[in-house]
Order: sequence, then structure tokens, then C-alpha cells
Amino acid sequence: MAVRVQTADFDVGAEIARLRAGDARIGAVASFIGVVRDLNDGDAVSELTLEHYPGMTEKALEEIVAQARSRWDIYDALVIHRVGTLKPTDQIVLVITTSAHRGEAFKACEFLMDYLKTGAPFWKREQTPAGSRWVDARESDDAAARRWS
Amino acid sequence: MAVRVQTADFDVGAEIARLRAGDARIGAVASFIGVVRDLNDGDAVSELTLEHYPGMTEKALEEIVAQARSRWDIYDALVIHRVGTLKPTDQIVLVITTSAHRGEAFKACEFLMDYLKTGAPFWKREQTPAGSRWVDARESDDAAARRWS
Amino acid sequence: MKPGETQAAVVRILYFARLREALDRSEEELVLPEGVGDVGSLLTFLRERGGAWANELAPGKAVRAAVNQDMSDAQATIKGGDEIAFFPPVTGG
Amino acid sequence: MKPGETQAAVVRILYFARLREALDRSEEELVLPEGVGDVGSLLTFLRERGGAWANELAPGKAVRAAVNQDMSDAQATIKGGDEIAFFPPVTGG
Repeated sequence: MAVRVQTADFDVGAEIARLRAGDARIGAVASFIGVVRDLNDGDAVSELTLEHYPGMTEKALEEIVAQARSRWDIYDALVIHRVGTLKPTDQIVLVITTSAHRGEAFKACEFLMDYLKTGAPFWKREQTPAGSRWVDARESDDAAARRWS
Repeated sequence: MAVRVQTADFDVGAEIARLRAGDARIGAVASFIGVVRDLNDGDAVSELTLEHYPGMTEKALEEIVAQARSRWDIYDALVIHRVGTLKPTDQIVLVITTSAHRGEAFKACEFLMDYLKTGAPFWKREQTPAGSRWVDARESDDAAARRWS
Repeated sequence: MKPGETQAAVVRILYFARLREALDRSEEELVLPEGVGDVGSLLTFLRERGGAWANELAPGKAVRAAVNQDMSDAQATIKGGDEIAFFPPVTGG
Repeated sequence: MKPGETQAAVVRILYFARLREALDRSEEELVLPEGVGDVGSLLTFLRERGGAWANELAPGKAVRAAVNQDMSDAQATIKGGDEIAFFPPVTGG
């Protein structure tokens, strides 16, 4: 399955091994891990809670993976996104792409992250010393996603 | 140490964990693994041997890492490159970058790979059914490296 | 149902994140009022509930919508049986 | 060394990959001949050995050079004690 939404943590090494699965056509594996930072918009963050839209989230992610496959010459792609309550240094999201060549693997991986940021229904709420707040969407993320269109 | 040239294999999960080292400022970890393919320029490849220039190789890689650090807002970077004889599906090279944000991590990681491909003294010799041959440098790699200048 | 009767068009509406909290509601079933045939007119209808509804769904507020789990704009048509969701711009990744 | 004598300027030359094989040599020490003060003139000198040296180092062949482990071009100056390397374009990664 190319897409997983889960509360459990993930093991990047094991996921890369599983995705490669001994396929000797693969010459390039690009991956990205998004991690909870202890600081956001200048405030200390002690906890991050991810809400999502069950059903639509998986559907949106699968559509984004299908787009990446049609745009770039990749063999496979994996997206894992966690939901629930996380702490600083916890892993949030993993994207892996495999290809014969590095350019396609890198572009597909970055595309997946950019599209996921603006097109998949997740919402972050963070705990700061001043209380809990919803994280605002960033114009820079919209701009990053527009690069690909 | 940001740079390692070794015959031994590497463990991407362990290397990412070591590079992150609990640093809660990190929000983004980009990584790339180059792998031996069983096909190159249309011919089956059964074995790949990597020669290098001991001393200069490490120096060139450290200079490339220093360039990446000065160009992008990254916290850390790691390059591991194997030498010696490898088989299809064996890992050749690992690059990891950490940053607060994904754009910088991705760009620094891709830059490191592009520069390493054209600026670090490694040479590949591959075993094909027709015999052993030195791999020719690719104009596409030069073009990829020129993108950054 | 007797001939001549019209079947009530019922939609399911979901609210997420900041909207869910402000409206104090994660979902509801609604019989589509006469003349409400797209996302925009549904928003107008909900806004007329006043209070938090008027505030949170006010024109100019960044409200996103999905119809049957596809991102949709104000012109997207809706009909009985549809699942419609309203939420703030997404912030995953 | 007596006053008036000049010390021989010795350089170490390394060859890698295809060049190492074709020239059947991985390294040598060379007393820099008179007038050989940069990478380009050293290449010309080596080429004059003829045979594989003339072929492999012919102008137009893709030969790269490093002086003291820094990538260098034909104009790079060389002097006694330097480590100079010749090799094909690199193919790592």
C-alpha cells in the first residue's frame, strides 16, 4: 500500500528496505522525514496534535501519489503520515520514492511533500506556554505547491 | 564526521538517528541513497568496482559539504560513499541533510549529490557480459551540477 | 412514498479543526433547503444561523470545502446523499 | 647542498582509473624538467614519452588534473614537493 495514516511511529530504514524489495532496476532512493520542532513562529512547542479527515485523507494522498507516478519516471512511492498527539523530535511524515535516476526520485519526493502540505486534510494544533492554538496555513506552502503546476 | 569513505555497508536508519541526535530544532530530514543497478547503458551489470583517490576524496567531499552549509540553512549534513566491489542492489552512497524547513533540506541534499557526482574523485568500473569497462562520465551530470552555479 | 411526493434530500455535513471547535459540532445531517444546490449556497444558508456560524463562515474567512471527499469550490453542486465537509486550510506534513 | 647548486624539484605523480591501467602505472616520482612549471607543460612533457602516453594524454582527451588534491586546470603552477594527479572525469555517486 502506497499510503498509510497511522498513530504509530515508523522506521525509515525498514520502510526503505520494504519499498526497494530487492528491485535491481532501482538506482536512486530519495526520502524525506518531517519532524516535530520545539519552536514554531517564535514560540516554544511542547506538544503537537494532528487531526485528519478519515477516508478523505487516504484518498487525497493516493491521488497525490498517482500524480507523482504520472509526472515522473519513478518505480514506487510511499507516504506515511502520523495523526494524534506528538512531541518535539517525534517523526510526523515519511515520503520515499524510488527511481532509476536521482533527478526523478528527488523531484517526485519533493512534489509529494509540497502537494501533501496543501492538498491532504490534516490540521495541526500545538501546545505553547500561552496555551493551545491551531497552526495557520503558510503562504510559502501554497507557493511551493504552485511551482509544480 | 560529516564525510566517510568506506568499503563497509551503511544503515540509513541508524545514520539518520545519529545525525539528528535528538536536536529538537530539526523539522526536516532529506536523504538520498544511490544503489547499484543491474543495467547500465543497455547492458547487464553483474558487478561494480569503485576506485578512489584516498585523501583527495575525503577533502573534496568535505569541501562540498562546507559549500552546502554556506549556501543553505541546514543544521548538519552527512556523506557516506563506499569503495571496492559491489553487486546490484548494494548501496553506494548516502547523503543526509537536516534543517528547520524542508526546502533547504531538499536543496542541500540534491546539491550534495550533484556536486559529488562531478567533483569527488571516484571512478566506476562495471562487469558486463562483454567484459569489464570503465563507466563514462555523463554530460547530464555536468549539466545537473551547473544548475547550482 | 406516494406519487407526487418529493423525497427529502438529506446531506451529511462534517466540520474539522478550528471550525469544528468554534461551531461546537463535528457533523450533522441536514435536509437541503429549497434553492440550496451548491457549496456556496449551503454556506450562505449555514451563515444565516448567526452567532459563531456567521462569524466562522463569513465571506473572506479561509474556509475550504470537500464534496464526497474531493476538494471543491463554491460552485460545486450538491445533492441528497452527499457528504460535504468544511474546514480551514490544511496544515499537515 | 653547496652554494650555487640548485636542488632538484621532485614531484609525485599519481594516475587513476582508466589512465592508471592504460599507462600501467599508479604513481611515479619525477624530477621536474627545465621549463615545466604548470600542469599543461607537465602533460606535454609526459605525452612526449610516446606510445600509450601520447594516446591517453592527447589533446582533446578528457584528462582531469589535481594539484595537491585540488582540482586544477592546465594553468595551475607546480613546484617541487607537489602531488599531481591525472585521471578521467569522475563517475562516483
